[in-house]
Amino acid sequence: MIRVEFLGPIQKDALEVEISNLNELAAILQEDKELAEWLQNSAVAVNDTIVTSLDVALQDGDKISLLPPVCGG
Amino acid sequence: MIRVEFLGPIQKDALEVEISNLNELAAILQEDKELAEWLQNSAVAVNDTIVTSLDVALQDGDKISLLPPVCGG
Amino acid sequence: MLSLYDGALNVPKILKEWYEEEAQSNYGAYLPFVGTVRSEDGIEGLSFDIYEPILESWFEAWQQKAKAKGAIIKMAHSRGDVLLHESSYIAAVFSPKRRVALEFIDAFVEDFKASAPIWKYDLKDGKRIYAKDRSTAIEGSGILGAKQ
Amino acid sequence: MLSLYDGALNVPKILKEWYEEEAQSNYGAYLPFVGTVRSEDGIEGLSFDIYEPILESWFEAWQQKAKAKGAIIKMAHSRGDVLLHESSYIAAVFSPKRRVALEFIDAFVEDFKASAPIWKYDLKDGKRIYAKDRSTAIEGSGILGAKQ
Repeated sequence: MIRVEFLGPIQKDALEVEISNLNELAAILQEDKELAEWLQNSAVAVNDTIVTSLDVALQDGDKISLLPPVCGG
Repeated sequence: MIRVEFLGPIQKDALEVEISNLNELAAILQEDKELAEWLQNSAVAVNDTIVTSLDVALQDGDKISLLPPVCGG
Repeated sequence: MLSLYDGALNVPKILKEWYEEEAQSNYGAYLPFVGTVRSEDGIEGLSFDIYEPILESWFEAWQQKAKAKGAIIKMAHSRGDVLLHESSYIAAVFSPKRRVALEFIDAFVEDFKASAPIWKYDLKDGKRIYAKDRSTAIEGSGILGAKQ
Repeated sequence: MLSLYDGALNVPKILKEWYEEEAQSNYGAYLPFVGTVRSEDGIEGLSFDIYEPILESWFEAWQQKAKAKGAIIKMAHSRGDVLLHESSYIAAVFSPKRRVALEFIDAFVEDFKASAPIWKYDLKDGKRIYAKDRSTAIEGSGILGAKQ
Protein backbone atom coordinates (compact mmCIF):
# COMPACT_ATOMS: atom_id res chain seq x y z
CA MET A 1 0.00 0.00 0.00
CA ILE A 2 1.19 3.52 -0.88
CA ARG A 3 -0.02 6.53 1.10
CA VAL A 4 -0.61 9.78 -0.79
CA GLU A 5 -0.79 13.01 1.21
CA PHE A 6 -1.95 16.42 -0.02
CA LEU A 7 -0.15 19.24 1.77
CA GLY A 8 -0.97 22.85 2.60
CA PRO A 9 -3.95 24.33 0.81
CA ILE A 10 -4.97 21.18 -1.13
CA GLN A 11 -8.14 20.33 0.72
CA LYS A 12 -8.16 16.58 0.25
CA ASP A 13 -7.79 13.66 2.64
CA ALA A 14 -4.89 11.26 2.25
CA LEU A 15 -5.37 8.24 -0.04
CA GLU A 16 -4.11 4.68 0.22
CA VAL A 17 -3.51 3.16 -3.22
CA GLU A 18 -2.05 -0.03 -4.67
CA ILE A 19 0.40 1.18 -7.29
CA SER A 20 3.97 0.39 -8.28
CA ASN A 21 5.11 3.63 -9.89
CA LEU A 22 4.28 7.31 -10.25
CA ASN A 23 2.78 6.92 -13.72
CA GLU A 24 0.00 4.87 -12.18
CA LEU A 25 -0.52 7.57 -9.57
CA ALA A 26 -0.73 10.26 -12.25
CA ALA A 27 -3.42 8.25 -14.06
CA ILE A 28 -5.47 7.85 -10.85
CA LEU A 29 -5.20 11.47 -9.74
CA GLN A 30 -5.96 12.88 -13.20
CA GLU A 31 -9.43 11.37 -12.91
CA ASP A 32 -10.20 13.81 -10.08
CA LYS A 33 -11.12 17.09 -11.81
CA GLU A 34 -10.76 19.05 -8.56
CA LEU A 35 -7.09 18.14 -8.50
CA ALA A 36 -6.35 19.21 -12.09
CA GLU A 37 -4.77 22.58 -11.23
CA TRP A 38 -2.87 21.20 -8.23
CA LEU A 39 -1.36 18.44 -10.37
CA GLN A 40 -0.01 21.09 -12.74
CA ASN A 41 1.64 23.23 -10.06
CA SER A 42 2.56 20.83 -7.26
CA ALA A 43 5.88 19.19 -6.58
CA VAL A 44 6.01 15.51 -5.66
CA ALA A 45 7.99 13.93 -2.84
CA VAL A 46 8.56 10.21 -2.29
CA ASN A 47 9.39 9.47 1.33
CA ASP A 48 10.05 13.19 1.86
CA THR A 49 12.50 13.58 -0.99
CA ILE A 50 11.34 15.68 -3.93
CA VAL A 51 11.45 13.87 -7.27
CA THR A 52 11.44 15.53 -10.67
CA SER A 53 10.55 12.57 -12.86
CA LEU A 54 7.82 9.94 -12.87
CA ASP A 55 10.41 7.18 -13.40
CA VAL A 56 10.43 6.19 -9.75
CA ALA A 57 9.64 2.67 -8.60
CA LEU A 58 7.49 2.48 -5.47
CA GLN A 59 7.52 -0.08 -2.69
CA ASP A 60 4.88 -1.11 -0.21
CA GLY A 61 4.84 1.42 2.63
CA ASP A 62 6.17 4.37 0.60
CA LYS A 63 4.73 7.81 1.27
CA ILE A 64 4.02 10.28 -1.52
CA SER A 65 3.39 13.97 -0.82
CA LEU A 66 2.03 16.65 -3.13
CA LEU A 67 3.47 20.10 -2.38
CA PRO A 68 1.56 23.00 -3.93
CA PRO A 69 3.20 26.42 -4.56
CA VAL A 70 4.95 27.74 -1.47
CA CYS A 71 5.37 31.12 0.20
CA GLY A 72 7.24 31.16 3.47
CA GLY A 73 8.45 34.19 5.38
CA MET B 1 43.92 82.01 8.52
CA ILE B 2 43.24 78.47 7.38
CA ARG B 3 43.33 75.58 9.87
CA VAL B 4 44.71 72.24 8.66
CA GLU B 5 43.87 69.11 10.68
CA PHE B 6 45.45 65.67 10.34
CA LEU B 7 42.98 62.93 11.22
CA GLY B 8 43.25 59.37 12.54
CA PRO B 9 46.71 57.84 12.44
CA ILE B 10 48.55 60.88 11.04
CA GLN B 11 50.51 61.89 14.12
CA LYS B 12 50.78 65.60 13.49
CA ASP B 13 49.40 68.64 15.27
CA ALA B 14 47.05 70.97 13.44
CA LEU B 15 48.58 73.85 11.46
CA GLU B 16 47.40 77.41 10.90
CA VAL B 17 48.46 78.72 7.51
CA GLU B 18 47.92 81.81 5.37
CA ILE B 19 46.96 80.41 1.95
CA SER B 20 44.29 81.12 -0.61
CA ASN B 21 44.01 77.78 -2.38
CA LEU B 22 44.86 74.09 -2.11
CA ASN B 23 47.81 74.31 -4.50
CA GLU B 24 49.55 76.47 -1.96
CA LEU B 25 48.77 73.94 0.75
CA ALA B 26 50.18 71.10 -1.37
CA ALA B 27 53.43 73.04 -1.82
CA ILE B 28 53.75 73.65 1.94
CA LEU B 29 52.93 70.08 3.00
CA GLN B 30 55.18 68.50 0.39
CA GLU B 31 58.15 70.08 2.17
CA ASP B 32 57.46 67.81 5.16
CA LYS B 33 59.05 64.46 4.24
CA GLU B 34 57.19 62.66 7.04
CA LEU B 35 53.92 63.54 5.34
CA ALA B 36 54.91 62.25 1.89
CA GLU B 37 53.08 58.91 2.09
CA TRP B 38 50.03 60.44 3.80
CA LEU B 39 49.72 63.04 1.04
CA GLN B 40 49.61 60.23 -1.53
CA ASN B 41 46.86 58.25 0.19
CA SER B 42 44.78 60.79 2.08
CA ALA B 43 41.55 62.43 1.05
CA VAL B 44 41.05 66.15 1.60
CA ALA B 45 38.00 67.86 3.05
CA VAL B 46 37.30 71.58 3.05
CA ASN B 47 34.89 72.51 5.82
CA ASP B 48 34.00 68.83 6.21
CA THR B 49 33.18 68.25 2.56
CA ILE B 50 35.55 66.01 0.63
CA VAL B 51 37.03 67.63 -2.47
CA THR B 52 38.60 65.77 -5.38
CA SER B 53 40.45 68.61 -7.06
CA LEU B 54 42.91 71.28 -5.95
CA ASP B 55 40.91 73.95 -7.76
CA VAL B 56 39.19 75.17 -4.63
CA ALA B 57 39.40 78.75 -3.43
CA LEU B 58 39.83 79.16 0.32
CA GLN B 59 38.53 81.85 2.61
CA ASP B 60 39.71 83.06 5.97
CA GLY B 61 38.41 80.67 8.65
CA ASP B 62 38.12 77.60 6.40
CA LYS B 63 39.06 74.24 7.87
CA ILE B 64 40.95 71.63 5.87
CA SER B 65 41.12 68.00 7.00
CA LEU B 66 43.37 65.21 5.75
CA LEU B 67 41.71 61.79 5.93
CA PRO B 68 44.08 58.83 5.62
CA PRO B 69 42.87 55.35 4.49
CA VAL B 70 39.84 54.19 6.47
CA CYS B 71 38.67 50.91 7.93
CA GLY B 72 35.48 51.03 9.95
CA GLY B 73 33.47 48.14 11.23
CA MET C 1 19.58 25.38 13.85
CA LEU C 2 15.95 25.42 12.73
CA SER C 3 13.31 26.47 15.26
CA LEU C 4 9.55 26.49 14.66
CA TYR C 5 7.18 28.39 16.94
CA ASP C 6 3.41 28.50 17.29
CA GLY C 7 2.38 32.07 16.45
CA ALA C 8 4.55 35.19 16.25
CA LEU C 9 8.28 35.16 16.95
CA ASN C 10 9.82 36.96 19.90
CA VAL C 11 12.40 38.71 17.70
CA PRO C 12 14.54 40.48 20.34
CA LYS C 13 14.80 37.27 22.37
CA ILE C 14 15.77 35.11 19.39
CA LEU C 15 18.31 37.63 18.05
CA LYS C 16 19.86 37.84 21.53
CA GLU C 17 19.98 34.07 22.02
CA TRP C 18 21.63 33.48 18.65
CA TYR C 19 24.16 36.26 19.23
CA GLU C 20 25.05 34.85 22.63
CA GLU C 21 25.25 31.26 21.37
CA GLU C 22 27.98 32.28 18.92
CA ALA C 23 29.67 34.87 21.15
CA GLN C 24 32.85 32.79 21.44
CA SER C 25 32.78 31.20 17.96
CA ASN C 26 35.02 33.86 16.38
CA TYR C 27 32.59 34.86 13.64
CA GLY C 28 33.15 38.42 12.46
CA ALA C 29 29.74 38.89 10.85
CA TYR C 30 26.20 38.17 12.12
CA LEU C 31 23.50 39.00 9.60
CA PRO C 32 19.90 38.21 10.54
CA PHE C 33 16.98 38.83 8.19
CA VAL C 34 13.68 39.46 9.99
CA GLY C 35 10.35 39.20 8.16
CA THR C 36 7.37 41.06 9.60
CA VAL C 37 3.70 40.98 8.59
CA ARG C 38 2.79 44.15 6.72
CA SER C 39 -0.61 45.77 6.71
CA GLU C 40 -1.81 45.61 3.10
CA ASP C 41 -4.94 44.64 1.17
CA GLY C 42 -7.00 44.81 4.36
CA ILE C 43 -5.57 41.65 5.89
CA GLU C 44 -5.72 41.06 9.65
CA GLY C 45 -2.63 38.86 9.57
CA LEU C 46 -1.09 35.82 7.92
CA SER C 47 -1.18 32.15 8.76
CA PHE C 48 1.31 29.41 7.89
CA ASP C 49 1.31 25.65 7.32
CA ILE C 50 4.69 23.94 7.42
CA TYR C 51 5.66 20.48 6.24
CA GLU C 52 8.49 19.80 8.63
CA PRO C 53 10.24 16.70 7.23
CA ILE C 54 11.08 18.40 3.92
CA LEU C 55 11.77 21.76 5.56
CA GLU C 56 14.34 20.05 7.75
CA SER C 57 16.12 18.33 4.87
CA TRP C 58 16.06 21.55 2.81
CA PHE C 59 17.55 23.44 5.76
CA GLU C 60 20.18 20.77 6.40
CA ALA C 61 21.33 20.99 2.76
CA TRP C 62 21.82 24.77 3.19
CA GLN C 63 23.62 24.22 6.48
CA GLN C 64 26.12 22.04 4.59
CA LYS C 65 26.58 24.76 1.96
CA ALA C 66 27.21 27.27 4.74
CA LYS C 67 29.68 24.96 6.43
CA ALA C 68 31.66 24.68 3.20
CA LYS C 69 32.21 28.46 3.45
CA GLY C 70 33.06 28.41 7.14
CA ALA C 71 29.64 29.84 8.01
CA ILE C 72 26.53 28.69 9.85
CA ILE C 73 22.86 29.51 9.45
CA LYS C 74 20.02 29.68 11.93
CA MET C 75 16.36 29.99 11.10
CA ALA C 76 13.12 30.50 12.99
CA HIS C 77 9.61 30.42 11.53
CA SER C 78 6.06 30.66 12.80
CA ARG C 79 3.32 28.06 12.49
CA GLY C 80 -0.32 29.20 12.48
CA ASP C 81 -1.46 32.78 12.85
CA VAL C 82 0.77 35.87 12.96
CA LEU C 83 -0.93 39.25 13.21
CA LEU C 84 -0.09 42.62 11.64
CA HIS C 85 3.34 44.00 12.62
CA GLU C 86 4.30 40.73 14.25
CA SER C 87 7.21 38.73 12.80
CA SER C 88 7.04 35.24 11.32
CA TYR C 89 10.53 34.62 9.98
CA ILE C 90 14.17 35.08 10.95
CA ALA C 91 17.11 33.70 9.01
CA ALA C 92 20.65 34.49 10.10
CA VAL C 93 24.14 33.84 8.80
CA PHE C 94 27.26 33.87 10.95
CA SER C 95 30.54 33.91 9.05
CA PRO C 96 34.17 34.85 9.61
CA LYS C 97 34.08 37.61 6.97
CA ARG C 98 31.42 39.99 5.72
CA ARG C 99 31.30 39.05 2.01
CA VAL C 100 30.24 35.47 2.72
CA ALA C 101 27.49 36.67 5.06
CA LEU C 102 26.18 39.30 2.64
CA GLU C 103 26.08 36.90 -0.31
CA PHE C 104 24.80 33.93 1.66
CA ILE C 105 21.84 35.65 3.30
CA ASP C 106 20.61 36.81 -0.11
CA ALA C 107 20.88 33.37 -1.73
CA PHE C 108 19.39 31.64 1.31
CA VAL C 109 16.38 33.94 1.66
CA GLU C 110 15.62 33.76 -2.06
CA ASP C 111 15.78 29.96 -2.12
CA PHE C 112 13.71 29.87 1.06
CA LYS C 113 11.00 31.84 -0.75
CA ALA C 114 11.16 29.55 -3.79
CA SER C 115 11.59 26.14 -2.17
CA ALA C 116 10.80 25.89 1.53
CA PRO C 117 7.61 23.82 2.08
CA ILE C 118 5.62 26.51 3.84
CA TRP C 119 2.18 27.72 2.77
CA LYS C 120 0.91 31.19 3.47
CA TYR C 121 -2.70 32.27 4.01
CA ASP C 122 -4.18 35.73 4.39
CA LEU C 123 -6.40 36.23 7.42
CA LYS C 124 -9.23 38.38 6.11
CA ASP C 125 -12.84 38.80 7.24
CA GLY C 126 -12.36 35.90 9.63
CA LYS C 127 -11.30 33.57 6.79
CA ARG C 128 -7.98 31.86 6.01
CA ILE C 129 -7.30 32.36 2.27
CA TYR C 130 -4.38 30.67 0.48
CA ALA C 131 -1.99 33.36 -0.84
CA LYS C 132 -1.96 31.73 -4.27
CA ASP C 133 -0.81 34.77 -6.24
CA ARG C 134 2.28 35.28 -4.07
CA SER C 135 3.21 31.59 -4.04
CA THR C 136 5.87 29.90 -6.16
CA ALA C 137 5.74 26.39 -7.61
CA ILE C 138 8.69 24.36 -6.33
CA GLU C 139 11.20 23.48 -9.05
CA GLY C 140 10.14 20.28 -10.80
CA SER C 141 6.42 20.81 -10.08
CA GLY C 142 3.75 19.53 -12.42
CA ILE C 143 5.01 16.03 -13.22
CA LEU C 144 1.78 14.40 -12.08
CA GLY C 145 -0.29 16.68 -14.31
CA ALA C 146 1.48 15.80 -17.56
CA LYS C 147 -0.68 13.84 -20.00
CA GLN C 148 0.50 10.25 -20.33
CA MET D 1 19.81 57.23 12.97
CA LEU D 2 23.53 57.17 13.68
CA SER D 3 24.68 56.30 17.22
CA LEU D 4 28.26 56.29 18.45
CA TYR D 5 29.26 54.56 21.68
CA ASP D 6 32.43 54.52 23.76
CA GLY D 7 33.68 50.91 23.71
CA ALA D 8 31.82 47.76 22.70
CA LEU D 9 28.20 47.78 21.53
CA ASN D 10 25.41 46.12 23.52
CA VAL D 11 24.15 44.23 20.47
CA PRO D 12 21.00 42.58 21.88
CA LYS D 13 19.86 45.89 23.38
CA ILE D 14 20.43 47.87 20.18
CA LEU D 15 18.79 45.25 17.94
CA LYS D 16 15.78 45.21 20.29
CA GLU D 17 15.50 48.99 20.46
CA TRP D 18 15.64 49.38 16.68
CA TYR D 19 13.09 46.58 16.17
CA GLU D 20 10.72 48.17 18.67
CA GLU D 21 11.19 51.69 17.28
CA GLU D 22 9.92 50.49 13.88
CA ALA D 23 7.34 48.01 15.18
CA GLN D 24 4.43 50.05 13.82
CA SER D 25 6.14 51.44 10.71
CA ASN D 26 4.88 48.67 8.42
CA TYR D 27 8.28 47.56 7.20
CA GLY D 28 8.30 43.93 6.10
CA ALA D 29 12.06 43.42 6.31
CA TYR D 30 14.60 44.25 9.05
CA LEU D 31 18.15 43.34 8.15
CA PRO D 32 20.90 44.21 10.62
CA PHE D 33 24.57 43.51 9.94
CA VAL D 34 26.63 43.03 13.12
CA GLY D 35 30.43 43.23 13.05
CA THR D 36 32.36 41.50 15.83
CA VAL D 37 36.08 41.57 16.64
CA ARG D 38 37.72 38.29 15.62
CA SER D 39 40.70 36.73 17.28
CA GLU D 40 43.44 36.71 14.64
CA ASP D 41 47.12 37.59 14.37
CA GLY D 42 47.46 37.63 18.15
CA ILE D 43 45.51 40.86 18.64
CA GLU D 44 43.88 41.66 21.99
CA GLY D 45 41.23 43.83 20.39
CA LEU D 46 40.67 46.74 18.03
CA SER D 47 40.42 50.45 18.60
CA PHE D 48 38.67 53.10 16.52
CA ASP D 49 38.98 56.82 15.81
CA ILE D 50 35.99 58.49 14.20
CA TYR D 51 35.72 61.86 12.52
CA GLU D 52 32.12 62.64 13.27
CA PRO D 53 31.27 65.63 11.04
CA ILE D 54 32.05 63.75 7.82
CA LEU D 55 30.64 60.46 9.14
CA GLU D 56 27.36 62.26 9.76
CA SER D 57 27.17 63.79 6.31
CA TRP D 58 28.16 60.47 4.69
CA PHE D 59 25.42 58.74 6.69
CA GLU D 60 22.84 61.39 5.86
CA ALA D 61 23.52 60.97 2.13
CA TRP D 62 22.84 57.21 2.48
CA GLN D 63 19.70 57.91 4.51
CA GLN D 64 18.42 59.94 1.56
CA LYS D 65 19.21 57.08 -0.84
CA ALA D 66 17.32 54.73 1.46
CA LYS D 67 14.38 57.10 1.66
CA ALA D 68 14.13 57.15 -2.13
CA LYS D 69 13.49 53.40 -1.96
CA GLY D 70 11.00 53.64 0.90
CA ALA D 71 13.60 52.30 3.34
CA ILE D 72 15.50 53.60 6.37
CA ILE D 73 18.92 52.80 7.79
CA LYS D 74 20.25 52.81 11.33
CA MET D 75 23.87 52.51 12.32
CA ALA D 76 25.84 52.15 15.54
CA HIS D 77 29.63 52.18 15.89
CA SER D 78 32.16 52.06 18.69
CA ARG D 79 34.77 54.69 19.55
CA GLY D 80 37.95 53.59 21.32
CA ASP D 81 38.75 50.05 22.37
CA VAL D 82 36.70 46.94 21.59
CA LEU D 83 38.03 43.60 22.79
CA LEU D 84 37.96 40.15 21.19
CA HIS D 85 34.47 38.76 20.54
CA GLU D 86 32.89 42.12 21.34
CA SER D 87 31.03 44.00 18.60
CA SER D 88 31.93 47.39 17.18
CA TYR D 89 29.47 47.90 14.32
CA ILE D 90 25.80 47.45 13.50
CA ALA D 91 24.14 48.67 10.32
CA ALA D 92 20.49 47.89 9.67
CA VAL D 93 18.03 48.42 6.85
CA PHE D 94 14.27 48.47 7.28
CA SER D 95 12.26 48.29 4.06
CA PRO D 96 8.78 47.32 2.92
CA LYS D 97 10.06 44.42 0.78
CA ARG D 98 12.95 42.01 1.06
CA ARG D 99 14.82 42.75 -2.20
CA VAL D 100 15.47 46.38 -1.28
CA ALA D 101 16.79 45.35 2.14
CA LEU D 102 19.05 42.61 0.76
CA GLU D 103 20.55 44.84 -1.91
CA PHE D 104 20.79 47.93 0.26
CA ILE D 105 22.61 46.36 3.19
CA ASP D 106 25.28 45.03 0.83
CA ALA D 107 25.85 48.36 -0.92
CA PHE D 108 25.75 50.27 2.36
CA VAL D 109 28.23 48.04 4.21
CA GLU D 110 30.65 48.03 1.28
CA ASP D 111 30.57 51.82 0.95
CA PHE D 112 30.92 52.11 4.71
CA LYS D 113 34.14 50.08 4.49
CA ALA D 114 35.44 52.19 1.61
CA SER D 115 34.36 55.67 2.66
CA ALA D 116 33.31 56.15 6.28
CA PRO D 117 35.90 58.29 8.12
CA ILE D 118 36.80 55.71 10.76
CA TRP D 119 40.33 54.50 11.50
CA LYS D 120 41.08 51.08 12.91
CA TYR D 121 43.99 50.08 15.13
CA ASP D 122 45.08 46.66 16.35
CA LEU D 123 45.61 46.36 20.08
CA LYS D 124 48.69 44.19 20.39
CA ASP D 125 51.35 43.88 23.09
CA GLY D 126 49.86 46.91 24.80
CA LYS D 127 50.28 49.05 21.66
CA ARG D 128 47.74 50.67 19.33
CA ILE D 129 48.88 49.95 15.76
CA TYR D 130 47.16 51.50 12.72
CA ALA D 131 45.62 48.71 10.57
CA LYS D 132 47.21 50.14 7.45
CA ASP D 133 47.09 46.98 5.34
CA ARG D 134 43.33 46.56 5.84
CA SER D 135 42.53 50.23 5.21
CA THR D 136 41.20 51.76 2.02
CA ALA D 137 42.05 55.19 0.61
CA ILE D 138 38.88 57.25 0.23
CA GLU D 139 37.94 57.95 -3.38
CA GLY D 140 39.75 61.05 -4.59
CA SER D 141 42.69 60.60 -2.21
CA GLY D 142 46.17 61.79 -3.09
CA ILE D 143 45.47 65.21 -4.59
CA LEU D 144 47.81 66.96 -2.15
CA GLY D 145 50.65 64.57 -3.05
CA ALA D 146 50.62 65.25 -6.78
CA LYS D 147 53.69 67.11 -8.05
CA GLN D 148 52.84 70.66 -9.09
